[in-house]
Amino acid sequence: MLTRFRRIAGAFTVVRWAALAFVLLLVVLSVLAPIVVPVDPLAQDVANRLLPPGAPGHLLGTDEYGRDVLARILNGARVELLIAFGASAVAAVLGSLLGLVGGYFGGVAEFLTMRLVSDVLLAFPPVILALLIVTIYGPGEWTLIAVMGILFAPGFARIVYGQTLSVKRLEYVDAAKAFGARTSTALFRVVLPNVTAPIIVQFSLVMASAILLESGLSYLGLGVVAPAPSWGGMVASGQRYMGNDPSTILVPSIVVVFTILSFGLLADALRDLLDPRARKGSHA
Amino acid sequence: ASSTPNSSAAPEQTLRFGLSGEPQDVKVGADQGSTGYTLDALIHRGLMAYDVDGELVPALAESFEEIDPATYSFTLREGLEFSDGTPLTSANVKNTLLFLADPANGARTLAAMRNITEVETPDERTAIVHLSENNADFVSYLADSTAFIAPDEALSADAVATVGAGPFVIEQDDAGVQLVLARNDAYYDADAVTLDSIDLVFYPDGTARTNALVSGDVDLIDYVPWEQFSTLESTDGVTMDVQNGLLMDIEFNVTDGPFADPLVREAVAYAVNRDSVVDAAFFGNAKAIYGPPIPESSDYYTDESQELWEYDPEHAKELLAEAGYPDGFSTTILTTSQYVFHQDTALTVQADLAEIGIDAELDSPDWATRMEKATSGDFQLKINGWGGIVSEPAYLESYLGGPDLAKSFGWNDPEIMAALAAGRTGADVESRKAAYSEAIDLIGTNVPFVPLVQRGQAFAYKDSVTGFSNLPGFLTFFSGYTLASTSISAG
Amino acid sequence: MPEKLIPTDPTPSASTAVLRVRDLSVEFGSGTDWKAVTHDVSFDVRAGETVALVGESGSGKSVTAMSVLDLLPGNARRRGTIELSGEDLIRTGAARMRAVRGSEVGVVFQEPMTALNPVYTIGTQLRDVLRAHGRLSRSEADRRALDLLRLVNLPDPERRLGQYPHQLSGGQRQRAMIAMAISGDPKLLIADEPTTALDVTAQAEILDLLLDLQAQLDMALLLITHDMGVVADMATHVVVMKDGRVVEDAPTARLFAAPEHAYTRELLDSVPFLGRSEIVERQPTVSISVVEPDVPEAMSDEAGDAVLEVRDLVIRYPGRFGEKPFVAVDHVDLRVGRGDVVGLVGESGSGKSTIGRAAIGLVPVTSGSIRVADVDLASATRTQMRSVRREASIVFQDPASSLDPRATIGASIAAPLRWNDVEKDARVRTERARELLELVRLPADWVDRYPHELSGGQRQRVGIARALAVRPSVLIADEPTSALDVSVQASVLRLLLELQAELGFSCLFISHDLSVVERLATRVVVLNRGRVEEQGDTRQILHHPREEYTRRLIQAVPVPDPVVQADRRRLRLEEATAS
Amino acid sequence: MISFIAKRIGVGLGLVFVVLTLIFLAIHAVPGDPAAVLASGGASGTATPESIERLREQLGLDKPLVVQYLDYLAGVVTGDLGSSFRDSRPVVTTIFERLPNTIELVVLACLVGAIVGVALGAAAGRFGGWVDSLVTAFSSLAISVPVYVLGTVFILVFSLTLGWFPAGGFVSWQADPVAHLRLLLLPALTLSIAFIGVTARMTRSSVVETSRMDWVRTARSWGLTPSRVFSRHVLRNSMTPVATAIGLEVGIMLGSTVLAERVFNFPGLSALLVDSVVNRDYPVVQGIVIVISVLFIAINIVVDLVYRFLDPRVR
Ligand SMILES: Nc1ncnc2c1ncn2[C@@H]1O[C@H](COP(=O)(O)OP(=O)(O)OP(=O)(O)O)[C@@H](O)[C@H]1O
Ligand SMILES: Nc1ncnc2c1ncn2[C@@H]1O[C@H](COP(=O)(O)OP(=O)(O)OP(=O)(O)O)[C@@H](O)[C@H]1O
Ligand SMILES: [Mg+2]
Ligand SMILES: [Mg+2]
Repeated sequence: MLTRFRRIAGAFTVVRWAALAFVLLLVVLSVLAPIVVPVDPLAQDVANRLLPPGAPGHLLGTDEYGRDVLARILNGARVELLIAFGASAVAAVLGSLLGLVGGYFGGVAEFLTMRLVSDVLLAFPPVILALLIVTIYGPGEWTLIAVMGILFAPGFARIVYGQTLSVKRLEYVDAAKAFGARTSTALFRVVLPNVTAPIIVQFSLVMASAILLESGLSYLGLGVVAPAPSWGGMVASGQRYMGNDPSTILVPSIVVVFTILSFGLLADALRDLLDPRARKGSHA
Repeated sequence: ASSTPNSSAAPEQTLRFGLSGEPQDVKVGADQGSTGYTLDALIHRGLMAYDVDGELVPALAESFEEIDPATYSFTLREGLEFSDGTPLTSANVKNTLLFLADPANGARTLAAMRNITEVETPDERTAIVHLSENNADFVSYLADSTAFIAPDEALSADAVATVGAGPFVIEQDDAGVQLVLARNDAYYDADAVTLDSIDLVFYPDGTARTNALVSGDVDLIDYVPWEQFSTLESTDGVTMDVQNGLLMDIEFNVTDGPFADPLVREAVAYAVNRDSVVDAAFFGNAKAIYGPPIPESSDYYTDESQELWEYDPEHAKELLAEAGYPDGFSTTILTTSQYVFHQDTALTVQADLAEIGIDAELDSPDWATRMEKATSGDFQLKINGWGGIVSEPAYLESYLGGPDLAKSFGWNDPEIMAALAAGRTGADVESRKAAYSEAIDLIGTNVPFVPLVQRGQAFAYKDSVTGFSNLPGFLTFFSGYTLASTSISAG
Repeated sequence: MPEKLIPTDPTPSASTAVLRVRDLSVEFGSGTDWKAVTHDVSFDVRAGETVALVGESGSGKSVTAMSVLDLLPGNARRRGTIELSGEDLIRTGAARMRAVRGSEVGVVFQEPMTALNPVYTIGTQLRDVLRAHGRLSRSEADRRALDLLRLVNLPDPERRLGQYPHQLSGGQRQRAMIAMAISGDPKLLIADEPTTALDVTAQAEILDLLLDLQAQLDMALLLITHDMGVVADMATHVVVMKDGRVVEDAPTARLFAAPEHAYTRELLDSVPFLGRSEIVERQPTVSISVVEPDVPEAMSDEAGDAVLEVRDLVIRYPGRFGEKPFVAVDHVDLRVGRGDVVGLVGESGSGKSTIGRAAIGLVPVTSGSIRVADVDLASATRTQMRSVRREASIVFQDPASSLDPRATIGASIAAPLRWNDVEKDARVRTERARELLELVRLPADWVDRYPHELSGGQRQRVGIARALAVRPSVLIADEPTSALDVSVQASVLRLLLELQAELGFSCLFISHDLSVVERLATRVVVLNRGRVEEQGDTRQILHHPREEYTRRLIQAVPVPDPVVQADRRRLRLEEATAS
Repeated sequence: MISFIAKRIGVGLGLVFVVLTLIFLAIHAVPGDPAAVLASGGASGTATPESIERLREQLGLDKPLVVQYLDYLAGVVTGDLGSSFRDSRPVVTTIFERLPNTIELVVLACLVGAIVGVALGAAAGRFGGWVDSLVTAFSSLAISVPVYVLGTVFILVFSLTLGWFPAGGFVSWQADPVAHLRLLLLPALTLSIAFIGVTARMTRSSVVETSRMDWVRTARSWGLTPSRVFSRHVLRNSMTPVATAIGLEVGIMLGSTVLAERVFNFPGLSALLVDSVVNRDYPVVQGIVIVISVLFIAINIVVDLVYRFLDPRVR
């Protein structure tokens, strides 16, 4: 118990604690949004549009419809975190599975997973894939999660595949087999933990990409369904008045940057935590 | 530009025009959107056109004569030629007009052209057009820039009409980047054209287009995005030229559901705060309207016609209750995410409808999908943006009589259509006035559509550009005509 | 009498210490607290002298050696003094330390597999070292590199320069490492178990080479080893460590003749001495007078009793693109009867591990058959295979790579119980793991440690504990004691014998250490390039080998007796020069 | 080696076929009728059903899907990707007009991105501490700012305020090489920023991983300077995974430059692709997807070869 605590303490620097605090705060606030800011994020008040931050009653100002930006940021956090996390999770699970199976079994399995699924998906320009699926199924957060899950899965598959190829040749995998591990055990309990480090790093990158893509799709008009608040959508619409009203783009952008930074730091922490060999300051 | 015999003394004049998109291949009569109208106005000419003040003027026709309201005689200018040197005769006029009249060719001006029964060509310079019924505005239709006269080779569905009788010719086509136009010396009024060439540079992105003008990369841009109006207005050396043109409206699916009931439609007409649309979707650069727009200069303008409804949510609620929906209902609004202002309009409408108890969900796919849904009636409410071909109320007839895609789905009211037809065919101004005013009154109660705003349509150009003008109202898209008299002043 | 036999030491007392280690303590930090693993270690290494650092596995030998050049992992710190020709290396600056590294002190690391950068050729790496210190031109460096490879007797040196580490054999890689370590003409060479990974013949060559180089270059040599035979062969002086402390420090001859500390005595007592092993005497079962090596006599009659039976086994490894497949095992017959311990010996690369791994189904069989516990592996169903894996167990040759780096050793040991559905309760499994750790003489509360926190020998014992966890009926032990010091080795061997007596398991014991085999095995199979050279009763094979190959193997085993060893070295060198 | 490449090319062609089939099916499954879109270029949509029907016939859209597919396949095999619905130019011509632009853009962006990214990541991995924190912060910033925002900022600063660069557009190399490069620079820079972020993170983690290897200790024992240990024994070995990742990113970027192309009004393939989907210009969409997938697969083969070069064990 004590050693475990010590390891956690070892993996967390001040900055990483701050990142954790930020993410937790975000999660709590987004869940409690209606209580913290009892303003309907959809309520329009066109007369009071584009108020700057600090305007009375609107801590972070209002947007082009006079909707409260703070309420939209907090309510958007739920959507955003859901999309970013959901999409990354779907991609990570799907991709890791493909990569593991392809790398571990090789041969036909490899052809099916890595070539037929992963390479084919990769060969499609992501924008087109997103465009097509969103057009067919209509925009919305669940479509986005599915789209991005599919879109980012091959990235995971590639990484996991490469790692699996080298890990499966290591003797401890043979050892597991020799000591009676079933194939699934060898795959998920022995190989998988040894390929997690890059998965975690990739996960944090993909979360960033998901937020970015969400905002890119919003820019192209294919993001979250219109009135619902999302950060990407806010950035996309803020870009239009960037010259005149910088705050409309700055506020959501800053939140996005800090969120991505925090997730990156947390990913590093998690990776260190899971790697028994990692310790503070062991650099070349 | 290789052909510059006229302007021997003056330096080469090239206008760089930041165009809001790459025009499609020019097809005779086809509606190809604003970039298409502009290109047509540059390389082609019809019998009629508009001058800098938006006045209807003869173009290829030297003059015309209304023999009776269903028969027009046009006299062509002398020695007309297409840009490839072939002569332009009344035969070309006849063939082109008959081509436009064929519904299968989908001409933009079909509403008027389909009435053509016969075109007589007594001589090379005379064309007499016979219509099946009176049409007071027929000549205005001929000024539509898509109604240009084309050589016979271009008169087929898959031909590209690059040879024209307009002031400019396409000299170079850098697909995806720009079209370089040079002055057409075969143009009947070539001497009056001062620009030696026009570079039509394509800037599909509004911000990029604005930036190009501000940074001096281009001299003129069309379709200024609304959020940039104020930026450009305050930019030194740039002129903003705004005209309230196309209108945004709400259209209905009247085949079933609540909106089959005119009372509910009327409730919607009273429920929407047009000023919010003006502000939120167009940044104040639009005009709130409470009736189908008719220019004040028109004979048929009346104040009442522009005040069919007002913003009165209470009254809207009463109407709803009367229609049997005291607690409102749920519905959907079809709009498109591809055009921000469509979606923004829908958003404010959505908020206003919520106020009177109508809970509308937004359906915002891309334009092509929206079009398919509109065609098949897969919607309840939809946001549309459109403009008439002519400024007279006659446009309402082609609008309301047009395909379902472009109006309320399933809407058909013989009474209104009859009144509009009477307006068009009326023998004199007074009888037309009466007919139109009846039609407009009927529109007020039947509510085939809810006009919301007439959006500001802006060109912006450097102060050095002179002679260009944004034509008023629906004519804004034909502003390309004025490039024939545009010049760039030194400095 | 021993004094005059000290091998190569011209004037030991006269020369001053090249390396003086005083009160050296090394501590490892985890989180916030520090744990000392060595305590006040002191010893000297003089010029031209070979000091052997021996001792219990995990006693801190490697850590001490790595301290000298500050090559410890990032979470370690040193206390005390380490003087190199009078200069304190602990308090010296980074730049000076770099100057010392390579040019004044050279290091040969334990694992030649991972200690060389896989993406550079031997030549490139050698040039790198050379140019790190001297201002050599490219061509000069090339010439020096070639000289060095000649010096370490690497055959075909010109070609080696352009080869990558993975294209060399273990022994060749170790030679390349040595060439790099001595390239700066160091005053001191530190060699941490330079031969553990090598077979006896290769080991003998490397040791000869080190001695030869030492004489040529007049280096001091700090040699870490657990093989008392090697100590007897090489060292002038021995430092014995236990539990992080130096317990004895004496000239080699005196140490062997009159060990003072109890642990040293234990160490020497436990040395298995080829030809003196009790087990041969204790060995009642087999009494074969006539052995026909080609037709193992037990094959047909006792077939029913065999727990592991290999018939006409051929194993081929597929070659890379365009290369021919490599025949690692070539028509081998072999059987292990119930309760038997069969020793499998042979040079490195002769196919020992391949057979061992094939016997547990890890290597596909090309032709022939393997039967384990009455299951033919080639045609085994999934359930049969699982039962085989419950019955049979294996100790892998390389302890480091066969342990999951992300699993605690407790988890690694207990895993087989879970995977084979032997024990469902996690707490009971952990308890078992603790017991097993104690059985192999590791502290029970180390269950939470990770493999990288262990010394090489400690890891090897974890491997043994894991293999024993399921109480196998067949044990395949692939060099299970190669990294162990003799005392631990002795107790592990004793443990194996006890367990075997108790559980009656059969064992295929793979080793290149013939003295260990002699002690443990009832029968011996000698492999040479994938073929059985001869097989038969242990005593008969080891004492009256028929084949020249076997004789050479036996010859190469270092005997833990400085006197004998000196004789043998002389003989071997004479033979070498004669041929 | 040759057989390896041949095999990869064979598999690659198979993949292209799969991609082709999928895109064909997908684009036809998307709602929206190309003929309707085409016939009503203006929002007012006055196209008559007759004209739409005729257009559909003209474009061959009235035939059964299977026939359309087989026709298309037959075309592809002979190198004919059809003609655009919007302008009747052959798709191949259009693509090869724009492809060089996209390639230039992507190559420049990736070059800058890879060099700066590797440098930053290497510094972070090597020095740790505040350098590491700084790089982490920067790369987070770099990967969280959307391209269209960054591009707009760049235009505001470098074009509109400082006037150093044009605000976007395109001039062909033949017409004016200097202008061509000036116009390439800002969009490439914009695209490279996120690339820098990703590469830096990847390099950093790879470097940290490699630093723990045994041969690094060996190199230290030879007395090499830390910088030499790092550059030769850590960085070089860290490059294998980074190279793979960069190759992947380059392939993906080929089709994903749409936002930068929009903002800088750069006539690349990606914006055309998006526009063509919006306009339901099937032949152009299919053509571009095929070309991009061929390129992607080619890049993959190159990456594998580079991998073989970087790691002698795989050779
Ligand atoms: N990174 C580490 N963290 C914590 N403890 C360690 C670490 N490395 C080694 N140790 C501990 O330090 C002690 C000494 O290890 P060292 O490697 O010096 O042993 P050794 O004498 O070389 O043993 P062997 O003969 O088995 O190689 C061991 O008990 C080991 O568990
Ligand atoms: N996976 C493999 N692919 C190709 N060749 C292999 C493979 N594994 C082993 N070999 C080769 O097969 C031969 C026998 O290897 P094996 O590991 O059985 O030797 P060994 O007798 O155990 O040697 P050592 O004493 O060094 O452990 C060697 O020449 C080796 O190079
Ligand atoms: Mg050791
Ligand atoms: Mg072996």
